[in-house]
Amino acid sequence: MKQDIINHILMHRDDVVKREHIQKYIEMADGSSATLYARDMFDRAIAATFELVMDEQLDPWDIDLVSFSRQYLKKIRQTGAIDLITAGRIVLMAWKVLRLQSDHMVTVLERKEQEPQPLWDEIPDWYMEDDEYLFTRTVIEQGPPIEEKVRRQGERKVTLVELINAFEEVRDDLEQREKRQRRRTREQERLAAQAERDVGDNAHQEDVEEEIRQVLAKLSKLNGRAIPLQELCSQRDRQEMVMVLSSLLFLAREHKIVLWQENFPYGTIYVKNRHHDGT
Amino acid sequence: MTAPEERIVEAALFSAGRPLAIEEIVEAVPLTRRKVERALAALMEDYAQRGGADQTAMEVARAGDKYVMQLRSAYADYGKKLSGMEVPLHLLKTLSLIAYYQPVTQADMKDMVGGKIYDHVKELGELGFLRVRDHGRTKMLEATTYFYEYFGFDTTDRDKIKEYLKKRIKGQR
Amino acid sequence: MTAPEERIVEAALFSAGRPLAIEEIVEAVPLTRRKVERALAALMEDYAQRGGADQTAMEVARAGDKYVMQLRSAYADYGKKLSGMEVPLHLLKTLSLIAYYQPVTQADMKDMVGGKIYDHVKELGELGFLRVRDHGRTKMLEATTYFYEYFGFDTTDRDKIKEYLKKRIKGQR
Repeated sequence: MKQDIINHILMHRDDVVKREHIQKYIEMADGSSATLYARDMFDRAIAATFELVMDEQLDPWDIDLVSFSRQYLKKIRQTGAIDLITAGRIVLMAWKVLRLQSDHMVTVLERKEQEPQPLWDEIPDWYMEDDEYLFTRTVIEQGPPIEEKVRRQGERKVTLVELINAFEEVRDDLEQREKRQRRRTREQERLAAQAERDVGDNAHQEDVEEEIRQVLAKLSKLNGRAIPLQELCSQRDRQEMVMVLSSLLFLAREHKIVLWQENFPYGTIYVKNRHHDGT
Repeated sequence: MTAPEERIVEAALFSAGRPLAIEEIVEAVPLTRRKVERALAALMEDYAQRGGADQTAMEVARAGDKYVMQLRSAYADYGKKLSGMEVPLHLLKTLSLIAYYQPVTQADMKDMVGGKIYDHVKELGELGFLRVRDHGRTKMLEATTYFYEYFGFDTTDRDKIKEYLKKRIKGQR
Repeated sequence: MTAPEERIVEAALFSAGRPLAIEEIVEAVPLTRRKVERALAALMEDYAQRGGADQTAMEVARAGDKYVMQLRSAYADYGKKLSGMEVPLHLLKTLSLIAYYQPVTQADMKDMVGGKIYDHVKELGELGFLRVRDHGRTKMLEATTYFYEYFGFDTTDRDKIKEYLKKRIKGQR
């Protein structure tokens, strides 16, 4: 009877090896003092089983606590009587087994988390060709067949000669910089002098006004006859052309003359005095 | 043998700390190409012998089409920390697969290793190990010369590299 | 002797490519301080012997409190073209000026080289070449003992250094 009860609350009942072990455990448990408090054969069998777990003789997961609960309730219903002290002890033991089960579970889960997760999932069928399949699988499961080569990382020492060369170079650098600075100073001085001269060129403004007067005087002498622009420039150099042209533009804006061109853009530009135009 | 030419080439390899083409050595030292070649062969032989007797931690080896002084594999781990290198394992795996299957499309590689291939290809490209070309809607992946040099392959012939990788894997199993 | 400990420390020195304090080596490799010290002594001895027979272009040497694998001076020139300088030229220029004018204030140096002096002083201080002391509102700059060691001056007499620099420059011109 005891064997049956134990078998019921144990998992892996079909495992022959385990059954042999269990027989041994039962014999051990019979000699144990801890089970003596249970007078009932049934209680004693359960207590013996739980005790084996707590003595680390049995894996806590070998106990089927659900089956145990069912059996225990059935027994209470059948007998109607219950030894509360023994029942209390057995429930406490069952709780301890449950604790062991959950501790065991946590340890297993933690170990699983620590284990590196496989990087590759499954090897696709199209790689089943022998050598290639073997290669791919071995690389993925066991690691790469290549390794980094370790080479010297060093940079070399600097020599005294290089220090001296550096000194020479930096002295050249400094000399060059001084030269550049001197050149910059000279340039600044030159620019300052130029600025001064430019201020003196205010006379230029007066030149322009004089030029306008002269151009107008020339045109007035023509009594309203038109003349080509070139004829107003006696020397035809660039500067004179600019002077004459800007004078004419000024006079045209003042409506003192008329300017026109035959055949744009290369035709001759004509000028005439507006006051003799009669318009 | 106490050939000063061997020492001169040894000095060049030691100070460069990277694979050198024969031309680079010829430019840097006062030796003819012929002498440099002879010195390289002698150096490789000498280092191999001394390495065999565990009398040196280094070796002189071919790396792609170049020559390099580096730690023997057995001692690589002791130098990694100090030389500040380490290509992460997951990249090494992907890279060795690409080296085996090359030229291979990113799409095919995705079938093999999954969606993380995009990150891997990007990182491997940045490290200089992969040449990535557009190929229709996907990309074509190939190992660079730098890959052969960095990982110390003594050839750039793809078939030979495939053979080598296959052999290494068989040793691993 | 084929002590793997010696090889491990050799691997560390080779890959770092810069002088390492014993503590740095102890941190980077799985050896006790005692074993690292013993390996360093053995390495220096081995390299010195092989160097004496011209069987290596390198040496393992002390640099202040640190240890370094570097080219023997006889081969230093052959490596120059191929490796980057530890002190970049712009810093080297400033350093040479300070070495010439020292003790010199940061303010005076600023007049000479401009606002970049602040960065330069910081970097040169970090490289161990400058001693920087407060001096009123500015700083007083001087070369350190390490500076003299590094450039192989056989004296720390400032005037002599100045004379030396002046003479060398005149000789070069």
